[in-house]
Amino acid sequence: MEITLAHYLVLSGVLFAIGLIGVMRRKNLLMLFFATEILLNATNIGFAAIAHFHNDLTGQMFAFFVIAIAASEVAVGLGLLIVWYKRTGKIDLDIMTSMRG
Amino acid sequence: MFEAIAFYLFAALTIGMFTITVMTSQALYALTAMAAGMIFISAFFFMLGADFLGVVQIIVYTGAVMALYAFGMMFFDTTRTLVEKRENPRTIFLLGVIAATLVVFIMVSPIISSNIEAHYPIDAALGNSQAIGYVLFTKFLVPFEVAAVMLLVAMIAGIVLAGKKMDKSLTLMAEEEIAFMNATQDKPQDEEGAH
Amino acid sequence: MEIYLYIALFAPLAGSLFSALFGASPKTSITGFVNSGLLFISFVCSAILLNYVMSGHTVHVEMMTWIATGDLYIPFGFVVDQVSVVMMMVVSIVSTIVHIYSIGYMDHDKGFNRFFSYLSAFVFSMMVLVMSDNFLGLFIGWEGVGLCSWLLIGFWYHKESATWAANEAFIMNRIADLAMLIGIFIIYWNIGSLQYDVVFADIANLPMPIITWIGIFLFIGAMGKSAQFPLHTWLADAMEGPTPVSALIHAATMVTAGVYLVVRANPIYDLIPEVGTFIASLGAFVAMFAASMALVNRDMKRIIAYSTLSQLGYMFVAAGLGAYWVALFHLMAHAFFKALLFLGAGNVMHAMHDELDPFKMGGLKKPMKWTWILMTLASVALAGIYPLAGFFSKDLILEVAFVEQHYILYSVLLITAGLTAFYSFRLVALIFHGDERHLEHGIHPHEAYNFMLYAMAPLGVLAVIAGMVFKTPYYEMVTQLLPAIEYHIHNHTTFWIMTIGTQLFVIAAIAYGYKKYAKAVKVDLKVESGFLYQLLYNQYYIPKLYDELFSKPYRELSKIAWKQIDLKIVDATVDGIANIIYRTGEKTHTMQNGNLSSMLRWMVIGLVVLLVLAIAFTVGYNAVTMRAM
Amino acid sequence: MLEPINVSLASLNITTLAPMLIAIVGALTILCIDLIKGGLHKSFYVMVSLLFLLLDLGVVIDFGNMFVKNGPVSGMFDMMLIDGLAIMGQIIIVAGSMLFIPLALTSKRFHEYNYPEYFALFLFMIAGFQFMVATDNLILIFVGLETASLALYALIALHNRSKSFEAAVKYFTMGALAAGFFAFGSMILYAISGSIEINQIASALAGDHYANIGYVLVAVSFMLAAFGFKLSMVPFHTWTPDVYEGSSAALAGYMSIVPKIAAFIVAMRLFEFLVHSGVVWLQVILYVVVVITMTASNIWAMVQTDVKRMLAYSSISHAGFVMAAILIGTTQSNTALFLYWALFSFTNLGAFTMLWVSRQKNLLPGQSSDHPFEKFSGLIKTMPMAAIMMGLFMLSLAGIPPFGLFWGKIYIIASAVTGGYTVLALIMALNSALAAYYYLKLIVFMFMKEPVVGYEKYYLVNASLSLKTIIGIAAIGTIFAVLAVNPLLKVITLFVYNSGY
Amino acid sequence: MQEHILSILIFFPALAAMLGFIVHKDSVRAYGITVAAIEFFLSLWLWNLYDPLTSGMQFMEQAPLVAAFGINYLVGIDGISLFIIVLSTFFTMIGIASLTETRRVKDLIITLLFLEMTMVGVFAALDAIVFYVFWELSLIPMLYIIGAWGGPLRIYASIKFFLYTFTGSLVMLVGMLFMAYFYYQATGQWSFSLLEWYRLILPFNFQLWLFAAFFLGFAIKVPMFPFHTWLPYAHGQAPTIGSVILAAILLKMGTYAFVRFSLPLFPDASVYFMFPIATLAIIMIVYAAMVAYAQEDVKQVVAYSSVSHMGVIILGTFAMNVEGISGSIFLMIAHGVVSGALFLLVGVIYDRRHTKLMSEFGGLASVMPRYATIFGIMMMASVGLPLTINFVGEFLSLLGFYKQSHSFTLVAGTAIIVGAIYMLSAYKKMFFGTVTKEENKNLKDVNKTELLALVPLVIITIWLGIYPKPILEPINNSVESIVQLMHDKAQTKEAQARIPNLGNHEATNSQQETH
Repeated sequence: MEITLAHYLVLSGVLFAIGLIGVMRRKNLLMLFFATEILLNATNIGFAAIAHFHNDLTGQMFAFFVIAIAASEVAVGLGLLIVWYKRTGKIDLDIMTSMRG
Repeated sequence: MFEAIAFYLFAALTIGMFTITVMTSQALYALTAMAAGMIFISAFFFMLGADFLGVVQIIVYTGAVMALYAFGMMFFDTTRTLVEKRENPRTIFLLGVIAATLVVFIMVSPIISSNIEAHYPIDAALGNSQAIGYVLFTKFLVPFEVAAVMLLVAMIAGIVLAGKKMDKSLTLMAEEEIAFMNATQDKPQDEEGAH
Repeated sequence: MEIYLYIALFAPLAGSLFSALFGASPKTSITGFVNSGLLFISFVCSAILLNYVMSGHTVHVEMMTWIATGDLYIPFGFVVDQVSVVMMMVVSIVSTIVHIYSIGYMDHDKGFNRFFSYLSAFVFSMMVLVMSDNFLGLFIGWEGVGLCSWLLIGFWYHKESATWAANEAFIMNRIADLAMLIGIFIIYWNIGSLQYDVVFADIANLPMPIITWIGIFLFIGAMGKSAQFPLHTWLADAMEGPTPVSALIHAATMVTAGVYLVVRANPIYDLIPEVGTFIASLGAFVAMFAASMALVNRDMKRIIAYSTLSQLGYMFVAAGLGAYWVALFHLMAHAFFKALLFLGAGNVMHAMHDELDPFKMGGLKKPMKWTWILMTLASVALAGIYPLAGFFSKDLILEVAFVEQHYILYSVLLITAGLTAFYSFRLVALIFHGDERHLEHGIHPHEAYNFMLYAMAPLGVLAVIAGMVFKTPYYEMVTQLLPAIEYHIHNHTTFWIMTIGTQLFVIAAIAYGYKKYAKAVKVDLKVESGFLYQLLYNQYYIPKLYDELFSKPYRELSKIAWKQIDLKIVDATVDGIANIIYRTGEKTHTMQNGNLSSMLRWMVIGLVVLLVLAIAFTVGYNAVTMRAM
Repeated sequence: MLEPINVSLASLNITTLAPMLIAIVGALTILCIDLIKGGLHKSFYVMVSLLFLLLDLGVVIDFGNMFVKNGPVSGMFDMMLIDGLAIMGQIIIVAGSMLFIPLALTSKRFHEYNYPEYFALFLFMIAGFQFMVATDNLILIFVGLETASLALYALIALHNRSKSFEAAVKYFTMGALAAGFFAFGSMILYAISGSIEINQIASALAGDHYANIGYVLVAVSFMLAAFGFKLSMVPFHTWTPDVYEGSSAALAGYMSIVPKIAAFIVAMRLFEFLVHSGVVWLQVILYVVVVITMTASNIWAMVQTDVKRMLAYSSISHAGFVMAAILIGTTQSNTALFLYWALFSFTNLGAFTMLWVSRQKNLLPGQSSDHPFEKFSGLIKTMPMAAIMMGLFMLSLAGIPPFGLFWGKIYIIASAVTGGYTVLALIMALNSALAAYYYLKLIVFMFMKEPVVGYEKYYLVNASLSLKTIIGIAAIGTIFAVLAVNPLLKVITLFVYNSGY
Repeated sequence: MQEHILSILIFFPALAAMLGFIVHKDSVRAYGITVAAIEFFLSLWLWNLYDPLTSGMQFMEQAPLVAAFGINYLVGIDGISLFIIVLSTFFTMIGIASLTETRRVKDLIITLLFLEMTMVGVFAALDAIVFYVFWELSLIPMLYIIGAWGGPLRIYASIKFFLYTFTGSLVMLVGMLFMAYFYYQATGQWSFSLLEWYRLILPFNFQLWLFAAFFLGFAIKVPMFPFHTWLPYAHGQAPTIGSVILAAILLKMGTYAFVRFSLPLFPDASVYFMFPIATLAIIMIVYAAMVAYAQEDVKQVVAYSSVSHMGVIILGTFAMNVEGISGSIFLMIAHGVVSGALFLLVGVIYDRRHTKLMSEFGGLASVMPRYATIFGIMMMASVGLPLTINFVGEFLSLLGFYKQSHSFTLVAGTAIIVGAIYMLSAYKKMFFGTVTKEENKNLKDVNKTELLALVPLVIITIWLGIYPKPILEPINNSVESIVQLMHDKAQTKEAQARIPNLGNHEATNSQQETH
């Protein structure tokens, strides 16, 4: 039973789907951000696996930069969340509907 | 065989952890589960020979990101469970499942790769970190530097947004109020953000 | 000679414009005199031209280009030939007289100046009509007289009936004018010109059906102007206009334009005798039909109008049978005595304060002796008693019908002659004889101004002598242009029997009418409530029929077209499309509900849809390529 | 083993980095100056930024000259790619930014301009966009994109009121999702081609004749979703109106132009080779997306009650319109894309600036947004010049000749005609008619209604000389666009054609 | 200066309008009249310079605009456009001169001057895009005029007007781009020059599609049934000046464009669509006349009468022979004069009574005799009485179409009947009868300013009715060249048969000289 690239890609896809579900169902902004991390992590597995099977470093590089991006996003996301929380006292996204239509 | 066992084990663990992250109503559980999931992911990296990536994964994600989130959680006082209103949970899962199925459907088909050649082949003789170093500082030098800028931007943004100066909004204050505020303050607080 | 032509033509226009200058100001007699003078000049010039034409010349001028485009070339060209000069004479004589008469008749009217302006404009249009050397020029006059007729019928515009009648006349004429235009179109596209001389020279080369269509369409045009059935109703209603107008336009000149057209287009009609027969038949029918309505009518002017209609029928019989010169001759004679009759009626109306019902008059011969004499004279002429004008012209038509062996037409016309005599004298009797019924209404009649009577006098004279004196010179002159066919019943016995018989028949009819109405007027309710009487009295219910059949449905349809079709279908469709788009916006923009969750969901949905499509395509694609392999 | 790598400096072509470096250095300079001497007036920062941008622009234009002579240049291990698209993209980005930055000089004080960091972030953002367009490496695109986006989120939030936070959070969250899409899409592309450089992907795919069509399509789906978000294609557009409404009018105007041109250039690089290689699916999908984006956003724009939201939907529609150029994928259509966007920049910036000058600090009594239509009611009576300017921009946006956008519009439609997309051309034309309705709505309010008593004091409150100058420039650009079209067309065609598009 | 007279004519009003912003609002009316008068005299001068015997374009000017895309500023006139230009300048002058007290008169006059620029531009343009630019641009001043100075429904009316025409012309724009593309395919160069396009012979099925695209744009502008419903609203709500210019000039853009674009570019398609279009035209004639008859508002009567008359114009245009096309062009001018005058007249009474409902009037002939007279003359002109300007056009149009179809012309000819019906009944309702309303008893008759505007129109109406030659001759020459062009380009048998060959038109010309 050989573990092929497909295995990893399927895993990546499933994790990505889990992330998507999280993104869709979360109302707590903080936990919503968690879900976006899952998305990026899912792709990272894929990249690493592809790199492995193509015997190519590029995939690993991509994953590396994805991690960097994820980290930066967390910083900005939390910053935004903090001002929002300071202003409203909540991190529930359902109250965020002052603009619509 | 070992590889297979390890793969399935970690796959199950990762999926389980992330499922908890997504499904639990306790922020703390979610955070913990995610941190665990990230570590399990790094296991894949090691399995795939991407040692450097595995280390970075653990340090950056489990170390930095999780710490940041934990800090955030404390700030937001999320220990009290947030009652999340759910509309159409079925739709959501349906969409998720469809997405997963579709992706999987494609992914299981073999990649017909007749002519893929590695641009930066992994040299078994070279350690992973070294190899990465080579590539990173030649080919990927520019993205690397830009990533640095990005982190700087993120830092500045984070600091500025979370800073105290945001507490009073000049945007919403009348001009007279701003003038009054500036007069009463001994020292303008302008540098604060940059520090 | 051209100068006389131009003077004859433009003098009335000058008069019209002159009066128009004073159009809005109160009465100034000067307009009346100037216009009458100008018309007299026109008459004199016409006479000079007549003299010139009598000697076998014609005058043909082209004033200027009117429309020229493509191959079409239409000038303002005028021709004075044997036919048009007759018309010119008739028009200028009658109109001069009517103008002078009107100075008195319209004396107290606020719109005195306006009236003269219109009247002279009419004369100008009529002159254009008769003098033009091409069909479109004729059409100018044709429409011009229509306009003036509209203006003059509706002259007393505050009267609903007058304006209604004016519009009716105009619109009915327009129906016929359309046919005439079509006729002109056919001529143009087949011959390439509208000049009489060119058309008449080439007409024989055309295929028969086309000539027939030309003939038919032109005649339909003539039917409108000459009020032939079924376009006749406007003429009786047109009597709402001032009486001089009726005399000039609706008796002497304009209504005869149709006859003139047929006479003018004789080269065409000569080629299509079937159409001619139809014209004659229609003419005969109208003659009798109109006369029958005149029998019972209670409106003095309408009676005369029906009589006009009837006489027009006569003319068409002649024209239809190819006796163009006869038609034209009757046209001329009729113009004189019918104008006289109308002007007389005008005097009576003046005297009776615009009362029109002869049953409310009676015994007017005492206060209005001259009027009585003149009207009687005119009636006698109309009835066709020797030696007055009517005898020579009208009986000639009977002879024509007989000679051409259209015995049915002949008998119809003969009967009509009797009817004509009857209603004419019924009218005379009712007005001038019997009890002075008008006294009950507190009216004290008086004779018209002297100068009005003097003005009428020439017409009286003409009504007497026109036939006797003019016939021979007229014949000689006109037949230079028109087919010279002498209509003589060669069998002397037959001739005399017929002539005397007709005369006796007519006299009998006169006597009957006179006897019946001269003394006391008995209203025979039984007769009056009878079907026939009602039928005639209501003009065969034709006006009602038209109203029900055309006017009302048109009005209703128009309403439907606007309110139902235009607003509710056409416009609503446009607005509907706009509304659908806008509503869609209103309904769907709520998908932007501001909730981040649903925004994210939209993104995922988008992705999933793309993925579904991608997979579907892949599967399909693979299936296709597999099969291909 | 470890061989020393010899890289000659010349082969690196370090100058390809110059424009971005200028922006980054500018940002750092601002930060340093702030360290040394705080409390400087915003006008100082504005001018400093402007100077750096000017330098930046100068270098880019110089690149342009070199490009005309030498053709595309790559540098930094083929990471940077300076071709015609990159140059034109950078010109639009930098020039657009130069028009935007003076908008900070309002007469009223707004929170963000109190921060020197605001200007630093702004310059970083520009550098990010410049990186994005000047490469065909997906990593650098990704990193550049994120740099710019993160800065942009902060810029939005710095306006400092709840709506702007809301906007920033929404934008951020959706952006994170889109980033996930991008990463996943790149992953699949990498999987099937073994490369993350677009030209190599293209040749790899062509090499195996699209054998992995399923993978390609899935990858394209993810990429479409990611760029659909950036370019606000329906249904990935939902952030646009909210974010525009939440941010300041100036920034909203900026967002409608600069980030999108960057994304367009990437989309051009990424999708056009696919369109050309006969991936029918992509043609169909793009077709549908373009049509839906144009039509739906137009329909939604009609029912808006706030001018800024209306303009947001309108810019979605314009983006859809321009997306058609990518679908058509001929040299002419790509030229049209740039022409359109250049002309659109002027007009749209003008329109948003008009909103910006009339921005009051608090909501109008009885209103829930900054720029309800009622605010502009009867403007022709109270402020005729302002009304005429705004009317001018609206007419231009509606595509009424001879104003700016008309020329872009006909060129795009013409390219659709030439490319064989007749029905698309008709749909585009009819959509212009739909769009005319809502632009007209504002004109109706301004020119045909009576002023609402009490609102007049809120108009032009924010005007200052520099804002007026910007409006003047935008107006001149809009009116006399016709004179610029021919040279623009020539240059753009040259650039696009020589870049191989 | 002569070489640039067209450009001067086009841009002078716009420039003057800009400067008009500076003029004080009390004097702006005089300023407007002055400018319009100068413009009018310039156009008269143009007429004077125009050589009526040449059939080609004159006063051509060319300047590259977007050379890379083949767009040039290309203007020039022939006999067809010359008079419509003169008509435009004339009506702008008359319109401004007859302005009564209006709110914000300065804005109005500036708008009118801009409008004048666009009108002259449309008729002078020989480049499709330049044409399109002016065509669209003309919508905006009109939109503003209706929307700002109109009646209670003005906003609805103005938006409807704008969007409807805009939609149509966008489709037309696509058609134009197609046309340019075909030119590009044929020659390898982009060009929007009409004269260049004339040289293209397109395949039949392309012609059909392109014809349809252009048709939509033109038909909405004309407006042809069933695209006419914007017109009653626009007229009903527009101020007098708006209606006057709309009816007199703007509608003519559509019919003019048919002659300029549809016929010479797509002769085969024109012949192919001749009968469908003639059917529409007949529907317009009869149906609009019926609707006009049902109206209660006198302005709507005139508005629908416009639709009806435009039907005749369309019919004449699609007669495809010199008679018909010349007639239709002449009728454009005629209808411009007459309907313009009628709208002015309606405006006169509206100013006095602030109502246009016919039931509010009655018996005005006795109160306002001069008004009634002028109205009567114009009504009769509208009805198409000979020796008025309308007759010449109507006659020629119908005459022309008779060549193509007898039965159609017969039905279309009912125009002269149904036209008389609604016009006379409207006239009767307003002017005849007795004065019943107290308000009407003391109405003032037309005053001097109004006479100043109306009398010239009356004079023109009659003068050109009697002596149309100065206009008809140049039109004829230009039309002949168009017809010949169409014949030469025609490919289908039917088109060749239906479009006459004037190969010998030199001969016919000399023939006419000898008359």
